[in-house]
Amino acid sequence: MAKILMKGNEAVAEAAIRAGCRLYFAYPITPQSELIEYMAKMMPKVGGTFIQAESEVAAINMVYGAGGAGKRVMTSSSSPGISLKQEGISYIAGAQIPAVIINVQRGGPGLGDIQPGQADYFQAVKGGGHGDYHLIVLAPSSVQEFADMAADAFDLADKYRNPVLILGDGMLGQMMEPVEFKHAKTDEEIAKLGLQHKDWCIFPKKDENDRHHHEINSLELDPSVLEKHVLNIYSKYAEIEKKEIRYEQYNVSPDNEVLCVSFGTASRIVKSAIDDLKAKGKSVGLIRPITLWPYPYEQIAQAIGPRVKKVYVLELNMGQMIDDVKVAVCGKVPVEFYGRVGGIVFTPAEVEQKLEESF
Amino acid sequence: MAKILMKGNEAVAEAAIRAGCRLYFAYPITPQSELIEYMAKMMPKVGGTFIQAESEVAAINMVYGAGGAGKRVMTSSSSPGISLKQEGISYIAGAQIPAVIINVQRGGPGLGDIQPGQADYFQAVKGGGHGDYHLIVLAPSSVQEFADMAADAFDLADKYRNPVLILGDGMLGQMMEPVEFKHAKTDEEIAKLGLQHKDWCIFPKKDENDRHHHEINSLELDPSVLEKHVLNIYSKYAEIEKKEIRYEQYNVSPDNEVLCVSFGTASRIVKSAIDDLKAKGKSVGLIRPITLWPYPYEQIAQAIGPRVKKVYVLELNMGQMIDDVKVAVCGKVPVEFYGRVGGIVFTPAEVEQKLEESF
Amino acid sequence: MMKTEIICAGFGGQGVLTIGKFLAQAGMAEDKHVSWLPSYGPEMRGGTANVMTVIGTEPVASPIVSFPDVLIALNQPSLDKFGPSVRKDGIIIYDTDMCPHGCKRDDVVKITGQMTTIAKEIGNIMVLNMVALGVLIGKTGLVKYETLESDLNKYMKAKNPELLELNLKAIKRGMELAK
Amino acid sequence: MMKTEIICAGFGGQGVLTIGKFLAQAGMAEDKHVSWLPSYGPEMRGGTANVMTVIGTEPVASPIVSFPDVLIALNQPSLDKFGPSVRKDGIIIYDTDMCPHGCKRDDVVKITGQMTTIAKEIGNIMVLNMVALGVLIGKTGLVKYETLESDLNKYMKAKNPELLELNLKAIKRGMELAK
Amino acid sequence: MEVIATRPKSLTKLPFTYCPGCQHGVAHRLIAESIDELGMQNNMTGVAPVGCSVFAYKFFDFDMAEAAHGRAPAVATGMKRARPEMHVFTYQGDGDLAAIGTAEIVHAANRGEKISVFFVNNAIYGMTGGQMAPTTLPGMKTSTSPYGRNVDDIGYPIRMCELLATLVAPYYIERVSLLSPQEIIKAKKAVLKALTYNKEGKGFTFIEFVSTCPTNWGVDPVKSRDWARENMLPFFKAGVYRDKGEGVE
Amino acid sequence: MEVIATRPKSLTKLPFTYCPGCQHGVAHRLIAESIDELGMQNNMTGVAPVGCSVFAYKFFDFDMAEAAHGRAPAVATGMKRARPEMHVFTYQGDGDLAAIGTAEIVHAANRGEKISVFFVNNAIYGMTGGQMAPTTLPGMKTSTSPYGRNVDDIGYPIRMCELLATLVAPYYIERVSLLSPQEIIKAKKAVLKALTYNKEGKGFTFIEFVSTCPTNWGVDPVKSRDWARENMLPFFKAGVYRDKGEGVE
Amino acid sequence: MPKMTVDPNYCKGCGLCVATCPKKIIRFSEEINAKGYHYAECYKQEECIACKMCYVVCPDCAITVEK
Amino acid sequence: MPKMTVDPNYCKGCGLCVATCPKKIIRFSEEINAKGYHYAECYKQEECIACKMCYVVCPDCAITVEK
Ligand SMILES: Cc1ncc(C[n+]2csc(CCOP(=O)(O)OP(=O)(O)O)c2C)c(N)n1
Ligand SMILES: Cc1ncc(C[n+]2csc(CCOP(=O)(O)OP(=O)(O)O)c2C)c(N)n1
Ligand code: SF4
Ligand code: SF4
Ligand code: SF4
Ligand code: SF4
Ligand code: SF4
Ligand code: SF4
Ligand SMILES: [Mg+2]
Ligand SMILES: [Mg+2]
Repeated sequence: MAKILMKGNEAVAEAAIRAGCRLYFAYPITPQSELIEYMAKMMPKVGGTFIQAESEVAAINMVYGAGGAGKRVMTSSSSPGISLKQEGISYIAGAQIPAVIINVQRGGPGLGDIQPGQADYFQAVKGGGHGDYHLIVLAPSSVQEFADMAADAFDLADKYRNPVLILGDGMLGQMMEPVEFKHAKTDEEIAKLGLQHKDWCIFPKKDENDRHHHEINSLELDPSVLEKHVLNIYSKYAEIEKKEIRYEQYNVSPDNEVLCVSFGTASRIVKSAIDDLKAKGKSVGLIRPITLWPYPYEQIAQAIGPRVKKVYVLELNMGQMIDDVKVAVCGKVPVEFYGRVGGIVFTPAEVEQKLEESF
Repeated sequence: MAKILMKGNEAVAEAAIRAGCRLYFAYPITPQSELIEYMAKMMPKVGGTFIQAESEVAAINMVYGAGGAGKRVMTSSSSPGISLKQEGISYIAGAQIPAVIINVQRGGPGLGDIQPGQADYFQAVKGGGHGDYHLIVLAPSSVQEFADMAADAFDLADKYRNPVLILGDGMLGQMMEPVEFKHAKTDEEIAKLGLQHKDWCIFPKKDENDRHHHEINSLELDPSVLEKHVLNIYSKYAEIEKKEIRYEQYNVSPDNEVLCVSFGTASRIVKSAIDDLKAKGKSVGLIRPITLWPYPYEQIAQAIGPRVKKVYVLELNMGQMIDDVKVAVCGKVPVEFYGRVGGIVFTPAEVEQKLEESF
Repeated sequence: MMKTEIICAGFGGQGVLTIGKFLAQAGMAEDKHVSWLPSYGPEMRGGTANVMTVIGTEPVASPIVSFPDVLIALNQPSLDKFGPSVRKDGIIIYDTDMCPHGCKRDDVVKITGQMTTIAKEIGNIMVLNMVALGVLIGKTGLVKYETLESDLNKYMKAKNPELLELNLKAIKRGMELAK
Repeated sequence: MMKTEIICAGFGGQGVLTIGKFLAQAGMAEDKHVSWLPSYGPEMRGGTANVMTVIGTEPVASPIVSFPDVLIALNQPSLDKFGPSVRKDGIIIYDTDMCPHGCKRDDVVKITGQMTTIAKEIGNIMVLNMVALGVLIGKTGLVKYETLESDLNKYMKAKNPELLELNLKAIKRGMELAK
Repeated sequence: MEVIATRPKSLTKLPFTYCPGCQHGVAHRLIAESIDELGMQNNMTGVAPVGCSVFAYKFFDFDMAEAAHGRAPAVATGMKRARPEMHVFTYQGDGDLAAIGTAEIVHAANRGEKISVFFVNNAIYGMTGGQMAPTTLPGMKTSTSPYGRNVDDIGYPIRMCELLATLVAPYYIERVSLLSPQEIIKAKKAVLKALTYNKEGKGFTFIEFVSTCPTNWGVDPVKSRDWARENMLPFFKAGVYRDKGEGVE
Repeated sequence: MEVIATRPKSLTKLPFTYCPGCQHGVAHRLIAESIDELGMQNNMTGVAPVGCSVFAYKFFDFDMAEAAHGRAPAVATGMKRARPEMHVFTYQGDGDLAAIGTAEIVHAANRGEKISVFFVNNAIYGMTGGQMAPTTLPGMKTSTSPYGRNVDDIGYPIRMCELLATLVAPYYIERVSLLSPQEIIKAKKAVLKALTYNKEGKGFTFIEFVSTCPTNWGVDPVKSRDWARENMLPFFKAGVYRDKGEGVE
Repeated sequence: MPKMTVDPNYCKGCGLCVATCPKKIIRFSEEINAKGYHYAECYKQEECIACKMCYVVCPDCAITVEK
Repeated sequence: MPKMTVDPNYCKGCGLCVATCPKKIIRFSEEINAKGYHYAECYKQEECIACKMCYVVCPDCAITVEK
């Protein structure tokens, strides 16, 4: 299929539909509104369900219901709206319901502004909701990757019965880049998907003898039973941490004098700064975590070359992922941070200068 | 004043009233309902406002309004209800409104159960809401401390114009222990308190010439201005990190072979395990962070004695504070974790055995 | 360093929580460290209620009692539920009227009696819990009768002098039963 | 390794976003790396709209353009806002009809003309943006006229053949202006 | 000899966790009986609230979901839209539906979601121990209105049937009571009708049960029926507020 | 020569950020004029919503708060309870008040909070670029109802005055329109009355303005008035739905 | 001849059937069930008219009526 | 004698006053203001009857009427 020029918000929506998503519930918010508008336009055409919920709270609970019925379902919002979904997200994780959530991040805290930011890292990765749980968190850095992640997200959600969050931002949502789409699932394939969860989901009984009584639920008043339940979920998480860590290495080599760790939009900028420094004969490597949870702790540790003086964490926030990097680096070398906030995206020149100071 | 036997939920409510809290908005939830019921009973008696809000979302936004009007205001809930408050909390932090929030934690995720737990550590400390902000987080470990923290929380909130969260749990809320109360603020003192914020809060104009136009707000569409705003808040945070770190050392000495880090309810159990081990001639120290943010990173690092083989983190969750401990320990010695979940509180015997394995 | 862990359990409405509260209050009055932790939440509904009380010379680490030194059981389900967890050589106090099947353990001290009948004799089945309390202090001397009496005076004299008298009588009857 | 960063700005409704889109589309058709980032949100309301377009031989790091190589300004506020940030020796293209006060800089190449007038002559003020686009490619050859033409054919031939013609004519007039 | 009345098929064998005399059990039975009679069990699913009836997902013998407090209508919307072939209902208390869940019930009703909502109004928060509900009566004492609900300070009870009847989409709205055999038999008719419309995909149906909470009212089960009759029925008037099937708009 | 009409004192000098011909500006002016006339400015405070009128906190010349989307009535509750000596109002759009803020407006009204609510109904989400609102008309095309609002799928517009009038506590509820000088003058009377009741601490007052959104309707300012008259007024009937001051219950 | 039976495992002794039975032939048993309730029982089966009123009011579905 | 004046800094040229003025003495100016709007102006002050209708409909409070 030929490349087309598309906004990230629309590309990820199109990709979700191609991945077999036929139910979408959301509430408008800048800078993700093109996503909901695209779904409003396309879902009816593919016989899917689009509902503009009365609120983000309602939307995430509609997702709980549709996901509990075993269908591929998605919601999306931006920072403040994602905060409103936290109770629902905790329920979805607790009830082990597959679902995909997209956060097109904007500047915060509070109403903040509508420009891009990455200040929802903690909320996404450490759990903004109550209780012990994890979301699988994917962080795209281009419109193409944003789109590709949709299918990936649904597969992961189904495979592990866990909600998956795609952590984008206003820049990825609003910008157009050339994007190429994968094959669109056929109605047969989608029908098959609808059956994969019939052993636990809300599902009609064939007949009198079909005695199943499924419960979509996160309540368990007996502590010892609840503990078992949580431990089960965590053994699932252990498997995810073993199998699903994704990251990119860029210019990582034994000559690196600085190793950068940066994700999403921020990492694009860092890459071009690295190129410029290379031209100047200065070797800087980059690890770009693609899964923010599970997090590539060991991969970061191993990427610290013999000549690395410093690990530099670059984020569009006041310093959130840096905690995880510190845990990964574990004192081997100093960890420094550079970030911009308020919706400001640092420039390659700015980053280049910062990195150069480390030489 | 003589000691009286009181539930933690009631003690902290009484202490808040004595600290000059005259506005309280909340929604019932187990195991914190005695708190709201106590407020319902007492607020009318002291001429204060008690409102059972239609939801936790409404309650936190009522707090935003009353705090924006410069008065001491409080809300409380338990885990799921606190998740619903995350958007509002981010707004309160962004608008720099003083307020006190109490989380009487229960087992999660989702509806979970109503037994004690500590699985909202991440949410409380890393920011469950969107954007860059911090709550000052206080973690009591006894009914007396729970009560004492109320006054402390209001003072901190007023001093730094920042929301303060007291992170309790179902055990502290439900159990009775002897408690002694501090002096109750007089109406005059409370009236004075009501004036301290008049330079920025919602406040009547004296007359035509009184031209003030205060804005209680977290919105700033110009990224460079929003960035300045966030940086201001963070310079405030830097000061808090310098001045307000609170922690307790228990049996910390150069002979320690194991150093424990544990907070709140969990730390009580750890203490008695430490006593038992001491009797057996085994030296274990404990650092109990009292402020979970700002966090006593250096204090923990310094407490690692020469003979310490291992730092043990004990929480009533799947391992949340351990990340901060790892950052503090920075690779000096191995960091291990022990926890129980689902509302189960580990026993002294259980902890003792775990710790003994490290000798 | 001494510590006594007590569980009082029975049907909601039998006043088991009060037993624990009076114990803790008296312990506090006698300058001991105390804690009191009730079962709470919907599971109480209809079902059984219980309270864990700890009285000791050191600060109470955990108010949660897994292996009680003393169990007061005012109905069979409670006796069945908590009986097995009582420490070896511990004390089990139960009302034979409400616990027809009794308790099989022989590695504990059992003090029993038709406490409901006694309460009825005294004139109000509501004082059943005080009879049990009396048994406990009569047997263990954990807190002094005088302390309980003064506490009760504080709380009930004004409100309900008759009930106060019945309560005190019930405690005394319980203490005799313990002998 | 070549890269051109363009900002197109004007009042909402002047079609500045479209200039950027056609540029990016053509760049993509010519196998270049491209990005397109519009101003968005309420600030658009009533005020000015702008779009940042990057076309280059390498992947685009940041679609955000702080110091454009080329500025197309279709009104005075836009010229005033972005004019100063244009790179030394960069290009500023503006419509003298809409930018009466012009631009003071003399360290850049300025290409101006009564583009609104021209658009009216062509027969539809809506093609003002295409005139400006023509000026840009006429001056820089950033993308080929042919590429634009085939793209426009794809999108408009069916829908609106007349407008298509006007657009192409406008682009050509712009290219002449650039000479 | 034949059994003319016994536990309906659509209930599991599990004894209810409700207090003695709590009318939640009667409401459960009426729903289960109707599902049996309409032969809907195989395609049936429901959403339990957070409230005393939180365990409804264990009591009904078909797939059930347990929703976050107040969000049952949103969850049901998701379920119904995902599996239109199934019949969906929510079961909610007054705190769940008329307080925290206000937006969700209003908008599910306004969209005309093809679900049935069973609303048990006992004028109090039962599960959490007797706090004030939006439906708590003027002057009524609860643990959070210890001096009686002060209408000058916090207003009057909310009447959900009347409120929802201002919306165009709802197909059937009726308030019934469970305070005597006769009323229960009448209530059964309403439940049957709601589920019939549900089966036929007619639209949004809403039944409010005026119920009791002996425990938190502190009134024994038998007397609590009279208390509700004297205090609740005058304010919460039983009746049909909408029935498009019978031309009641 | 004397000035007989000019910018009211209670407005700051800041030009509005609204689109040309947007009636938000008129609503602002009516409120500001009334505050001036009633001499309430010194003790006045208001709550801005999230919506096009998000910057209302900059436009009114007294202390203002900016609330989270839909929560203005809760914020106003907190402000009024904290400073009863002050007069509090909220200013909200239809998405803010009738969608995400449904629970907050219903319960603030039901408590009878002594505040005024000014509700600007333009049948659309203006700020975010023209998505469907709960008040969007049947068949109306918006960016999230691109094929027109399908009432069979998602129901009909919500009429907030009618809905709130089912509650006992509200003191004054009226719907007015801003589509002609005459209507604007009538609207002014309603605003004045609401703020008078507010000043007297009478109770909860609610004014709904049937307004326009030329930008997202894609209709020029002048024509948009006719569009609203033809399409909105028949469904959103202007009138007094409650006025305890004049015995309209 | 009609028969009303109460399942002690379900009965909570709420007394609604006792109060409702037109024939007043339901009472509380001497024994208590596992939950400690004195459950209901029909002590004059022969007088039962199978009107089902007891079943209708029973909140715990403890009653079976046969005829 | 009445006088109607428009403040160009506020006017957005929405045309509501133009359409509303009973005397039809309001028009759009040739010039555009900073925001690019052809703002309104009264071109026949002498005919103004100070009815304030223009002020009443002006959404941007751009109009002052004197008399
Ligand atoms: C978000 C959240 N808030 C509060 C609670 C606590 N809670 C559980 S049930 C309930 C109210 C139940 O009352 P109602 O809905 O009337 O049902 P009832 O028990 O009376 O049948 C509350 C407040 C919760 N579980 N979750
Ligand atoms: C929690 C949250 N959800 C969504 C948004 C995005 N948002 C801002 S304004 C708005 C709707 C505005 O529409 P309306 O209330 O009708 O006001 P109008 O602009 O039409 O005057 C939305 C959805 C937000 N800011 N916060
Ligand atoms: S508390 Fe009330 S509502 Fe809940 S089960 Fe008991 S009686 Fe029923
Ligand atoms: S978008 Fe609509 S409502 Fe918003 S300012 Fe423009 S015209 Fe007014
Ligand atoms: S069926 Fe009728 S007569 Fe027989 S026991 Fe029941 S209520 Fe009494
Ligand atoms: S109504 Fe049912 S539960 Fe109540 S006493 Fe009779 S049989 Fe038992
Ligand atoms: S005051 Fe009346 S006559 Fe004069 S300009 Fe305005 S509308 Fe026209
Ligand atoms: S109504 Fe006001 S804004 Fe509109 S054109 Fe006239 S003066 Fe300008
Ligand atoms: Mg209830
Ligand atoms: Mg609107």
